[in-house]
Amino acid sequence: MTSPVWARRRAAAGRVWREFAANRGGLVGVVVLGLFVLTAILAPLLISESSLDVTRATGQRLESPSGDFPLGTDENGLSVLTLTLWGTRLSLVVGLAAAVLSVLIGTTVGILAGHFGGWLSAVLLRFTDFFLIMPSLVLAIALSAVLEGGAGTIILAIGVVSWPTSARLVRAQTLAVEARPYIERARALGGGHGHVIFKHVLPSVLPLVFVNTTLAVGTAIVAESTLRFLGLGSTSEITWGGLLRSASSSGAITYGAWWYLLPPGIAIVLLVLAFTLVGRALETVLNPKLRERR
Amino acid sequence: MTPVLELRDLRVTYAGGHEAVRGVDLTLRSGQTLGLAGESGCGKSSLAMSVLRLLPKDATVSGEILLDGADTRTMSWGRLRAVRWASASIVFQGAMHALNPVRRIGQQIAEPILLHATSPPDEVDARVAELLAQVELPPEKAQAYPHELSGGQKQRVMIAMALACRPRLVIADEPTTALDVIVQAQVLRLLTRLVSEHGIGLVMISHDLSVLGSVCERLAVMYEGEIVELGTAPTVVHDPQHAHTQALAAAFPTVGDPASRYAPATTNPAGLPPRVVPEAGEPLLRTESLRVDFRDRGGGWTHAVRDVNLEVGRGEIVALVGQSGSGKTTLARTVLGLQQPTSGQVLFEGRPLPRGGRALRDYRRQAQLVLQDPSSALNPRHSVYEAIAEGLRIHRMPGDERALVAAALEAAELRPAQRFMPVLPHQLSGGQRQRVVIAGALALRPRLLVADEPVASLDASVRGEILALLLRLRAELGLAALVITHDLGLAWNIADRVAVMYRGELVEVGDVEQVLLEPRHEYTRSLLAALPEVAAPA
Amino acid sequence: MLVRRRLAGAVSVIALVAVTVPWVAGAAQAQGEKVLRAGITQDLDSLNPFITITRVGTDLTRLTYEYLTTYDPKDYRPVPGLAEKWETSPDKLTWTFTIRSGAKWSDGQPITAADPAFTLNKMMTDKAAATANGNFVQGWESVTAPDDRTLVIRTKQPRSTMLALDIPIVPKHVWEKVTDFKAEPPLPLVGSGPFIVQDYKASQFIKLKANKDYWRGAPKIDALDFVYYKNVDAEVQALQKGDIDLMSRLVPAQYDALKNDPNIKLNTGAGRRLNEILINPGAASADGNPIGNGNPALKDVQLRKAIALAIDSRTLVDKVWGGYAVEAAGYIPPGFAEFHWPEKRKFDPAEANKMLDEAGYVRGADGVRADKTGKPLRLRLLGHAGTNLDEQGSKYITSWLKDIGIAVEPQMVADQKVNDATTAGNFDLAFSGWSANPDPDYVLSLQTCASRPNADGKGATPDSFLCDPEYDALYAQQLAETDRAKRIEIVKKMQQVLADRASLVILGYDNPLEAYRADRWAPFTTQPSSGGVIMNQQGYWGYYSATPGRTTDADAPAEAQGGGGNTGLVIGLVGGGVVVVLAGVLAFARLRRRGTADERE
Amino acid sequence: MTDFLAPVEETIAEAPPPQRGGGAVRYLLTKVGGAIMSVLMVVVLGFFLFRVMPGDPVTIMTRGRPVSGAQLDQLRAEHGFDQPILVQFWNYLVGLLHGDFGNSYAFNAPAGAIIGERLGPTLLLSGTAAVLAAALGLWLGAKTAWYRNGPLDRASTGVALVFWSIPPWWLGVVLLMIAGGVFPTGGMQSPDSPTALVPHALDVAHHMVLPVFTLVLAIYGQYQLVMRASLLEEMNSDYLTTARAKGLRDDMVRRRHALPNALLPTTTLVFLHLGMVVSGAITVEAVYSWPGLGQLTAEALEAKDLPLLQGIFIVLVIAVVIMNLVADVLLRVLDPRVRAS
Repeated sequence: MTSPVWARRRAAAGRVWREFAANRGGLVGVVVLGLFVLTAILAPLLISESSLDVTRATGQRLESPSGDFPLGTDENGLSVLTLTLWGTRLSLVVGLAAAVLSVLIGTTVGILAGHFGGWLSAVLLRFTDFFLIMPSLVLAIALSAVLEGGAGTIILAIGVVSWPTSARLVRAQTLAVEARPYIERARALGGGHGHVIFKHVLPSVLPLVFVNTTLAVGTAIVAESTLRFLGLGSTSEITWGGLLRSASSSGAITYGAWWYLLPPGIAIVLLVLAFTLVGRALETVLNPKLRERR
Repeated sequence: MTPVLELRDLRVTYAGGHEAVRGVDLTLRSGQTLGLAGESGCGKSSLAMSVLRLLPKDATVSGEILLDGADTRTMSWGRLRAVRWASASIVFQGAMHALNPVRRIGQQIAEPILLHATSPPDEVDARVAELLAQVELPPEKAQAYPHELSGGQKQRVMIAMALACRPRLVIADEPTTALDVIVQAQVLRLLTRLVSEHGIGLVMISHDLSVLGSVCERLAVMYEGEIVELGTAPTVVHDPQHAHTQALAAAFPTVGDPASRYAPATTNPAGLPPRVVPEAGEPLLRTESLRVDFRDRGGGWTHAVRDVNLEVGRGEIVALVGQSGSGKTTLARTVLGLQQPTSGQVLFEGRPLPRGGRALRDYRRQAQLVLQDPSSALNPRHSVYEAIAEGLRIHRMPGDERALVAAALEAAELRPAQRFMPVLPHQLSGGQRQRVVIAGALALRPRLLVADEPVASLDASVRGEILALLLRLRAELGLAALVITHDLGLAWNIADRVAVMYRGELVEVGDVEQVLLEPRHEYTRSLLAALPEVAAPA
Repeated sequence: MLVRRRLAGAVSVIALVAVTVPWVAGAAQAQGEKVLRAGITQDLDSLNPFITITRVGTDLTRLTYEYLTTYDPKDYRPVPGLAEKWETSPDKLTWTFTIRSGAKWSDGQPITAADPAFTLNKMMTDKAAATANGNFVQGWESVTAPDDRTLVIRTKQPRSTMLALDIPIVPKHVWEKVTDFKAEPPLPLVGSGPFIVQDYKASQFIKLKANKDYWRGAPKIDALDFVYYKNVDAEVQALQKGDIDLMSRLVPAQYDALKNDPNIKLNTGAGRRLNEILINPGAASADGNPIGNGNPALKDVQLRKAIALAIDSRTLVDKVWGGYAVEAAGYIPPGFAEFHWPEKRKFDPAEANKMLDEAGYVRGADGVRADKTGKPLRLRLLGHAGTNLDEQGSKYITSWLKDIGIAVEPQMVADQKVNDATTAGNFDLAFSGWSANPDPDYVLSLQTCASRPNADGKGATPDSFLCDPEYDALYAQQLAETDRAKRIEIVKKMQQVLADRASLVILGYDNPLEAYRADRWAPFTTQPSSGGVIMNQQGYWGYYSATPGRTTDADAPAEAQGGGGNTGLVIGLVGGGVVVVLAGVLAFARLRRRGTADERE
Repeated sequence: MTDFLAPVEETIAEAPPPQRGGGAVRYLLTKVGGAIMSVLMVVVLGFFLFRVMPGDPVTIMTRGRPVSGAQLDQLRAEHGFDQPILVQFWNYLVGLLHGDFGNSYAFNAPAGAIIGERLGPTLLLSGTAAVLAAALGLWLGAKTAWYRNGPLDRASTGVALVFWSIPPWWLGVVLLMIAGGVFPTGGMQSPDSPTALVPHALDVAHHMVLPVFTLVLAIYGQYQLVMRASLLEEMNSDYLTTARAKGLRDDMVRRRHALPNALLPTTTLVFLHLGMVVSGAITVEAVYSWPGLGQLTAEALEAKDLPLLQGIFIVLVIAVVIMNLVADVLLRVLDPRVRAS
């Protein structure tokens, strides 16, 4: 029983991968993403704690790039290259965690609102609409002021604020799936809510959820940097957004310290782009409607 | 005189190497009508689209397509644009999507007139009104948007549009598919009239031989990209030579023909089961004054089912016929407990249907649903095994799951069962999929099958096989069935009794022979009258 | 095609605007008006002199309204303002000010003693009028104007701060019609200072006109504009471009970058802001009940002193402030040299370790000392998230205190959270800081018993929760001492006491960093004269001294720094990238169009 | 028999005859009702959320000033902080009903007046940027979809994705670094901006160049991608084949048939997004010292200026709600299908 299922799953995964690999943008995205993940994992091996400790900084303030500091130094004399590499870790974690949190809430609300009609759906929809029209940035700032400072707060603020879009998406997909005759068949077979949700709706919503998460990571990383720019979170946490904030508050712009201002920003753009490309490629592979088109 | 359309060794090949049309020669003279028949995928649509070079970019066309003697294949784009619609126009399949949803009907009809300047600009409005009148639509409809029209009206608009530039050739691609029997009859009548009045050459494409036969003088039957039979309509329909033509012809039985009574066309070696007389006594299923109302968006009420009393005996096949919107699907859903009745009740073996909980689940084991479109009735992610085991797991049926699944597959004649188990639905043909749906129902050993248009979306040749299976299951398992259909031929093929539904009410119920041969209600008579008829061979 | 044409139209309009406007803007300036434009970052809360409490607001009232006395630009000594002279009764309770004759309000009305009498009486009677400066008139008996030139103030106790009354004196004939003292006054204001506020657009600009009838003589310029920049880098660019003439609040990197600009003259002075670490000595409310959750071990003054010894101000000055700060010494910042107690705070971790060893704090296996109850010494360090000193300084402090066996856990939170926690005594160590005034009374009062909050942790602005009888006695003494020299001695003594109690550790005093256009302006008057500031003075001297001209800059540092010059490189890099991308897109589009123009379906 | 043939289509048409007048009113009422409900929820949330934020407004108000405990108590009473929170909420609601947002703590003025003053610049900035971005995005989106997978599509979609990935404020900072020498770096007008209309408008336009450019780059990509996707979706439609079969030129097929349909979802999105642009401009306003609502929000948060925060919150939400309504109405006007349902 299990072996043909697994063989089939493997075959399906292989098919997805082949179609994915045919999309050059997606492939580039995966490679870039892989490099970032590798950086994040290897960073502790390449970088010693002491090279991140301002009390042990060896460079001068805002030194321009040189042999010792390929990307110059920050306002504390630390290597920008080291900081940027190290920042990959938390930036990636914050982006992923916030996106997962947001999509998790969104998926739960979306499926519940889509599957159950009546007042539950009405209440959930109103709730979703309400969150959708809220000025998310203001809400996120207020939330992070209420909670303890730090990456956890930022994750929570982004996650709590950004779920409604995925809720609507998942709800639409749930409604589409529920309109299919096979749901009617499952119900006619005697399947209850749990059966329909977990055997039929969730599996067919999952690819969408997966794609959505991938795309949401990009948004979350940008949101993280925005919150950092507005002064939330602690600068003792090294993230790209935090580095950019430090750069702009320490006068790097006027100093012309492009080596400080550009690398973290470019890293953000590359990572967000990579996630977006992967997400779009996955979308074309996993969403049959789009697949026909291209 | 040059023929309106002449195809010489036409071939259409798609990028993947699939040869859709393989060397077709056809000639159509002005005022002639030709029917092109074939099952889905036989290449008939590719052929139609190739005439005006409307095929997708990845299609390669070879041979000659002479439209009024000029080869459209070699025309410049400008010349081709001038020829399009002015010389030949198309009535597309599915008028729903072939009309631009956000532009008014009048504009869409006027567009080619203005473009090809076939009428002076100041007379365009009058011309549009004239065209609408020709298709029996009031001129106000020019202001309507497509979604405000019914399916038949949209098809009329498509016809009006096709006639807009007074072309010499009209290609009609499945113009009546998805339409009801009665509406289909109206549209066909209209088309026949207009073509003869204006002396237009018509190429009509359909999978339904009788539809083509009722309109066209000549018929061509296409099979795998080639024309396998060509002749006058009566000859082809009543005396088919090619095996494929024979299958097509048999798929649509003539109501009243004793040869097809309880005998759907099948090539299955198991053959047809012996006739079974349903048991008398307490009916298996009975509805008492069943009413189902829905609330409209506007706030009013739609009475989908009104005071319906229907019985299905043990081992009996009852056909519920009616056109779309007559409430027959709602009735079926209510019978299965998928829809709560507004008033009245459903009795199964004399006991009212439970409203929920375990009892309803247990009932659902006994009464099973077979849906119209097998490709969407199966979760595309679930293998055949999972699809059939789904019901077994829900009801925690005792016994070895694998053995039960195998037995169900055998019963639905999917043999060998082992081969089908790991397969995904999209790897199966339409008929096989419908068998999987039936197997999934059979696995629970039900007493009643409710089949909603079980063969409507299947190819003609498969249709008979599925109907034969239903008959065999009745004979072997004593399964009762409520078959919902718009197709009177189907009822003639397999049903014991027929119930005619019109606007939520049962207007006539009785034995098949009685109702279909001696209809008492006017509606039943109009249904029968709407069946396309092909003249007998001369 | 149509869309493309329209888009092209939009682009050309933008381009047109971009090209033509600089001349349009320039034209306005070329009308011969001499205007000084200063950049500011802080928003204005109110133009009502009785209400405004922001730095910007008080600066504007100083410019618009002459005070009774003002501070000398050289050394902050009180000098005549509206009052040309004053005398004190022997019991030091009656102050008689002689009001300058001949001075006029900007609407031409003469200034008389009735004006200050009206202003001060209003503040004593109307709660709204007391909003901003009410504390100055607390404990006053009466204010009278026996004649046009005499103002008599009687106080209940002797007050040393009577010549540091930072109270704008408003014209009686304008304000006596006012019923609601919270309302915004109509513009232009009627004032007596060198510049009068004419126009104000929130978050955009404040425009002042020179007061030609100003009693010290008309300013040498016609107008003074304050222009808002939320982004200091944008402000620096505006300075370099010449959109503004003067700015303050530069950060070290910007200051360094401007060194290369020949048109810019830089100015820095001794710090006037004290930065400190509070050590919770056992917070208590005003009635003496313990509040908050401070670590009880910190009640031990030896431990606090050891902590103070372990913090190296020199390093903080060099690393965190980039050298633009003064090393820690007394509580009063060195910018106010008279009151500053110049003895440098010692940095001696070895001594600190020794003290702790002797006091019985035994190091555990992990190097963390145990307190006297045997618990490891772990302290929270509260800081303002986003403030460079707190964020970076906390890292140094953590490592220094680790060296003496104290584990520190830095917590960087929102400013308001720091406020809440420090007011309620919920901290072990916390960053804090104050901008001092020429008169040290207020910052000194922060460390008295009376400044502690009420029982629910509200109702005051406590600093370190020190409640020391010796300090409080000295505080009362200096408040009553009208002899300046004697008072200075007492204040210095108080700073010694503070250092000894170690309920706070001075980290250093950051220097104000300013810059102005040397090619347009002659040197400004700074306050104090050596190492002083131009903007944010305790007075109007900087703006008043503005003289069009040129600062010949013999001592301009000519060394080429790594900064500034790289801007070109960036422009090259990024601009080049943009051009390449655009060119690529255009080229592709053209190629594509040419290839498929005709036969396309 | 003909009895059944003739009327049957009219009586059992799949699409019921649309009721125009009543439907529109009901539709609008439902939408407005939902919007009002959302605003009410925002009023409640705004009131309590900002009160949970740390910081005692009174101490923040007087931070760094010599104040006595008595003065603080007096301030507290003046702003009503000594009352139970529900009483404060009630007073706030009563005030709101009279159009009174309360008095700002940080600025000595009614919160409503302050917000009104900042609304203009924000609308100017985000409105201009949104219009330009929509024009650019829709145009490029239509182009790239029509020539899908061609070099223009690849290049332009790539560029759009890159800009979409950039944090807007960082883009602003980099642009400031690059072009700050040419264009004004802050504010909406010069302090000595000419008073005559045209020169004044030019002065404002000059100040708008950098912030508008930044915002346009930050948001056009999304429009482009959505337009591309929805046009691609339409390009599969059968009615385009009909149009081609009628002999229409390629660009006419696109302009007359594909674009109007593809524009429907995109226009709706643009309007839905427009409400968001206002609050999304917070960071760009901060970079370019634009005297708008975004900057005011930042200041109000810093000062924990409750009346101002609540007011801004409500105004921002109302902006979004109005734009949503406009989008709904617009879609209804443009799309006959929506009108019918």
